[in-house]
Amino acid sequence: MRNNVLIIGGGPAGLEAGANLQRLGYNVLLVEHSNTLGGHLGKWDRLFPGGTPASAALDKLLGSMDGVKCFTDTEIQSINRLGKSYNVILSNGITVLADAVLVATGFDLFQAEKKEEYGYGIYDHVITNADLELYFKTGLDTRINAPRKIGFVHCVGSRDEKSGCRSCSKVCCATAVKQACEMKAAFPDAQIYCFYMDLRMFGRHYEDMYLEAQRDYGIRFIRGRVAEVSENIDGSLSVKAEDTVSSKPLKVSLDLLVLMAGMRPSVSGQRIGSLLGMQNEKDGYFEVLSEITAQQRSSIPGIFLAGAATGPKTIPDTLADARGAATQIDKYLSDIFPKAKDLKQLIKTAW
Amino acid sequence: MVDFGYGLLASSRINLDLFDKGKFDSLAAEEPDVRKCIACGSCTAVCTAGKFTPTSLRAAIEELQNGRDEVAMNMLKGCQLCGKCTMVCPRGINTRHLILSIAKIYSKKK
Amino acid sequence: MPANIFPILAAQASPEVIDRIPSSFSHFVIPFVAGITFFLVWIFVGFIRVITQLSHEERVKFWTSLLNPITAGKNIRDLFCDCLFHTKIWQRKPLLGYMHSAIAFGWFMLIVLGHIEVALFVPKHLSYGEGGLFYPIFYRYFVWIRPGHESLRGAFFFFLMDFFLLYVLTGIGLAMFKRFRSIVLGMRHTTKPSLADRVALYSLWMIFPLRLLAESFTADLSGGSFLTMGMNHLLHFLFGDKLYFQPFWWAYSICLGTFFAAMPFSRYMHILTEVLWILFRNAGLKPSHPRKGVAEAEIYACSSCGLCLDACPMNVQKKNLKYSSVYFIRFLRRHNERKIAEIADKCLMCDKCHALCPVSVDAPALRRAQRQTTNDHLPYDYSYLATVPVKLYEPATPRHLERDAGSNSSKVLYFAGCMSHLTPRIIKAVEDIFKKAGIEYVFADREGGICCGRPLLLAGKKEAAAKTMDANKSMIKASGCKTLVLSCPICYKVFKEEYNLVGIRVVHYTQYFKELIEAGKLNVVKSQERIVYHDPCELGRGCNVYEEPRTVLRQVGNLVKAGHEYDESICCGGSLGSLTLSQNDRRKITDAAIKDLTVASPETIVTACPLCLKTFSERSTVPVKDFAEVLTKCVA
Amino acid sequence: MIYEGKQKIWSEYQKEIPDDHYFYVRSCIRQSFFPASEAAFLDITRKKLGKDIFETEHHTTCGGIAYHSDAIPQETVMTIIARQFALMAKYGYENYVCSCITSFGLYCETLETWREFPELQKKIAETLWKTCRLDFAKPKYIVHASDLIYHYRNQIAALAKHKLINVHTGEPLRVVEHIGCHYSKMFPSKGVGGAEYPYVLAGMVEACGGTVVDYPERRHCCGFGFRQYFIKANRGYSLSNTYKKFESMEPYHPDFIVTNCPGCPYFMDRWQYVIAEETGKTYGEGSHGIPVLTYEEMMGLVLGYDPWDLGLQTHQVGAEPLLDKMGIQYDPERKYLGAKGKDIGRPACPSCIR
Repeated sequence: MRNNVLIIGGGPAGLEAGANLQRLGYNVLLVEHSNTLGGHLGKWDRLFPGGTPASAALDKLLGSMDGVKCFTDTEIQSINRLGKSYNVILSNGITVLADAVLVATGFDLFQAEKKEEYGYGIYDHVITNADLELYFKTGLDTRINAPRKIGFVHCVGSRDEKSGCRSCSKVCCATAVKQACEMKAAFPDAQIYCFYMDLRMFGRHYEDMYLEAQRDYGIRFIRGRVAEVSENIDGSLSVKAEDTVSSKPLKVSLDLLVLMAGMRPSVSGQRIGSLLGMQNEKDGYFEVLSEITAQQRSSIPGIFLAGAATGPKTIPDTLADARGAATQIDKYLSDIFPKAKDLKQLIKTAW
Repeated sequence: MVDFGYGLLASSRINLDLFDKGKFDSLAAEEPDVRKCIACGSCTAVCTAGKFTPTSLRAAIEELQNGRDEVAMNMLKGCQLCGKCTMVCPRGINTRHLILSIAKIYSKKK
Repeated sequence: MPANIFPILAAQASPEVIDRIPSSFSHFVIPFVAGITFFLVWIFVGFIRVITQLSHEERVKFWTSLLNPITAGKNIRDLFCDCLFHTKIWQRKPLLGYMHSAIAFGWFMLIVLGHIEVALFVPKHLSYGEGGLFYPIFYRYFVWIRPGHESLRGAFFFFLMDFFLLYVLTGIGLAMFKRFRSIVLGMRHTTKPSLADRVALYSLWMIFPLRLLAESFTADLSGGSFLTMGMNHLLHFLFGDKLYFQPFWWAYSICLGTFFAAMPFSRYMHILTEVLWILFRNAGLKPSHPRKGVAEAEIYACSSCGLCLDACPMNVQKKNLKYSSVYFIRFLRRHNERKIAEIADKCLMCDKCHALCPVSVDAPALRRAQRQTTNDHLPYDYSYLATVPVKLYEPATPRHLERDAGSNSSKVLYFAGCMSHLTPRIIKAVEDIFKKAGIEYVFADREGGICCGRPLLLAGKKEAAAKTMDANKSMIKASGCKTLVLSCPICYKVFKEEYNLVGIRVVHYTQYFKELIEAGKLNVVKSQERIVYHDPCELGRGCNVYEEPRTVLRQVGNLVKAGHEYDESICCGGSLGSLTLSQNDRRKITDAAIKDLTVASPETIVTACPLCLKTFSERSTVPVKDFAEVLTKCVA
Repeated sequence: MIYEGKQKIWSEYQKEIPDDHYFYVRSCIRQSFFPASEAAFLDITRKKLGKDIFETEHHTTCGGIAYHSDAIPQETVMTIIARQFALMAKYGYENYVCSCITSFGLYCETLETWREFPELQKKIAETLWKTCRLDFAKPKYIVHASDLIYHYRNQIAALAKHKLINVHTGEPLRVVEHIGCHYSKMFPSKGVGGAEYPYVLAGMVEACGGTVVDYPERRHCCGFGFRQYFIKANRGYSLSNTYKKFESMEPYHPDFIVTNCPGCPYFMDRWQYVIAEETGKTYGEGSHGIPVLTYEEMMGLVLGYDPWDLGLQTHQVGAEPLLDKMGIQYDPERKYLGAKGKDIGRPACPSCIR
């Protein structure tokens, strides 16, 4: 059989789906526009809730990629339907005839400087969650200088219609709690505050992590959104929020402010979407055929979706989604695709 | 001094910089449960003294962490230690010992 | 010490006592003299200290109690039963009781008989005045039989002495055995002895075997009976005619001296202090300070026997054994303030250790006194109590019946208490029974009331408790009711013991409902349901109400036995007594208590306390019901 | 503080400001608070820069104060505004420049409302015709007078007689720039530099050699707040707001404050006196306060206007220490002389603040 499957995006979803499809006997080609595989996972240090090293998770994913052809630094130049399949021209000149396409274009991190009131890129000691992960990996960041008071701002660019995102980014709460604990471990004398709107500790063990953060790390959770950040004359940050639990405005001086930038539909993914003529929902993520029963199928026959391309997901969610996509593709290629005579039939009945 | 008929108002704002970390840490050493509160308000809802006078353990914990020790102490001084709050606390906080510990640590002048 | 300090006793032997040859001083008594002198000085100073630490009222109470014939009689009985025979241990654990009484009573008899022997066989002027001080202790060394003068009365005492020595030795043997296999004697947990304890313990162990050896070596010279004489023959058989007995008397004296020297620092101090404590106890004195006065006597009266370890509900986890009363008292003795405070706060105040203590050391009272030192002065402000309406209650009867004043005097006042408001089924059932029995009642705190004050007392806030009690007292008096019915044992205990409500009868609903049944006001139909009754700590051990609920429950269903009942019942774990015990630790206790209650596979667990009810309900797979709930179901 | 970060934001908020031909409308309260400021604006733009700035005596209030005090409904204020715009069109202008920040905010708000609700615009056009017999029109460009001065800042700087530099030390003067709340907080895109880091006044200060002080409470309202000031019982709120700002800027030792709103300079100037009376505290050097200038006054000083012609004698906080720092010659005797040399009277000098 050896049908060709094209995977767009080399993040966790693409890698996991690729490895599974390869094992199922398909001819898998993975295209990644950046120069490395792994997506955001490659930039992260540790993963919640257990603190698994991200590199270990990534190595595991990469380790099962035997036989998958991966092109990094490669863009999709054009993608056109040819019969039941897709004719894809890549930026490196290669043309592929793919029987199924998996779009795993993931997400972009919200650009925290867009929330001007937080002063990212303007104040000396304002960083993002991604910056902090890089610091954990490398130990280098001039903005982090033995802080004694640290604040974490949840929902930066999430649940914020003004910055164009009404929905929750799902992972930031748990990430903030994880990072807050890590910072407390790194700077034991520090007092750490987490400014949250709602704490979404939905996953297994997350509530334990939250309890530990309070009990063992003494992290203070303040229900209220940080609304204003200024720099004091000594370079520290003056942060204003409301403590909505006691209904009072609140001010605190901090040495470091970490912004939990949320997820956005990836810009490169949007380009793929427009090449394919795929529908976006209002939130910018790709529309799925059915939220409940066909999460990994797009409305176009032969085009599958996995990972954060269809909305914010945790790593385990993403991997499960990718495995789901692999079985969906397998079902399609072994069952539906050979039986369908032409595209019309494919669209009308089988999809 | 001129009487203008109005004047500067005291700020109602919480200044977290006034939070005494050392004191709160010693409270947490005395009764670690203080850090477990999720501010659900069950304690306040059932409070025996709360029927007659503003008593709220939940709010007191909050105020202590907001550096408003005096306010917190006032919220607990009417407590009769009856233990209803212990029975309803979803986190299993030793509320009575916590209240005693707060009184112990925060009644000491610096 | 030169030998000639003491006159040659033999030469001065009086003519009338010719059958004995008292001999002169020997150096081997020095260790004993040193030890006992130290001990006596120590105990004298200690006694004076304790007496001076008593308040004036306490001292008066104490001295007058000694003169009161009833108390005196009780004192004598208790001294014999508690100190010598250990009847309380006998009742619960016969083998352990035997062990303790063998050592205590046996040794006591050896001392008494020793003195009688001296009185009978040694010239009076020699016996104490001139160095004969040691005769009662080392009689068999100093007083030899004039050959050919063995008399029957001497032999009788020789027999008694050997008999009681054997009696003690069996006790010692059991004690040694207990060190390794305590469970055989009925003890699951034993205390960890301190260094002084070990020194005293090993010397105590050694005293009597050495005495046996020493007396056996000299038995052919100073006399002996079946034991010592027999041993003497054996020794002669083994070692020939010449027996060198000095080392054994030395060893015996050294052990005695060591024991007495170590005694003040060891658990064995209880041997004498418990006498003082029993006198205090019977005089009605209670510790007001955790270290001084009565408390000091109480602390030193603790024999560290460890019976409270098995009694303590916290023992379900080995790590929590360290919070048992025996260790609390040990740290009080050592003035280890950090540990004292920690342990004092941990206790559930179930009172089981007190109930089961061989000498009734009231450790919970000591803990309360300790809590008082840290908590009583903490700031509080109950000024709002003045604004609480005196008439908290509302009439349960229609308004027109309320016309004449004092109409409440025939009604009962029902006070549910804070906790019952979290278990509405109790309130519902109690009201239901009142209605079925046609009892007119006033519900004192239908809309919520003031706490009874017991939780404050348990937390050591005596002064604050008095304020809430005053407020409740006014409310109760204003109601005009003459009977106060309580469904919460915590309230019941404090209303009964502390409120001093003159002219008002305070009853627990178990008692009241039993009376209603007996008066024929409630028609109970028996069911076949297997039920087990849990004694709430505050009701059972706290107020000695054991039988009333059981009498009623037997009429209601098939009452089965729990693993531990009456004063041995296990705390539910939810007690307000503990200030610091974690939820997790409490849960373990609850589970253990449920397991113990369900040994006879009951269909329902019944209790008569809102706190027990709520605590058990959260953990039990067997349905848990309140006493009133079960009762009202069976009342037509 | 990362200056490049701010520059990046400034570059994202640049609005189009036509160079010439404006219909000018005045502020209600500035004419009495800082009477020379508007005159200075007209003088600078017309005489010094030769621009066409048209003004008619037929224009009225924008209705903002009444509107923000809940005294008149929105339709009324919109009709007043429609009349102003109609006048502009009648005189042949399509660029509208206003002196007042409240007005500016209200114009922006009204135009946005009309854009969102065309039926409302239609209704207002009808009302305008019925009441004033004027044809409805909308300006092509609407700018605040400070936008215009910002636009001309480099031309003015080229004509400068003085710089915002301490002539004694050679250091740039430390300037607190305070932007009226309604300038860009409602519509960040309508203000030069946006709402977080407005550049309109900062640009002027930088062009004239000064340096801007970035203090924590820079975003905070001056405390005017309409209802908070107008009702005496609420005036404590107003005062406390100003106090908060001064407490926050104090450690930076600003040489003066420049504002672009009618109310702000008034309150930041006068409340300094009240604070001094209440707490004994002054924020300038010695027992001086911090001088508060309008941007016209600042630019007037830079261009070499006589301080007393610019109306600096009407300020509570004396500007003399600032004039000394800038090296501006002034005649203390002339301070309280009116236009024709007539003594206008002297204020009772409070002892608490100079």
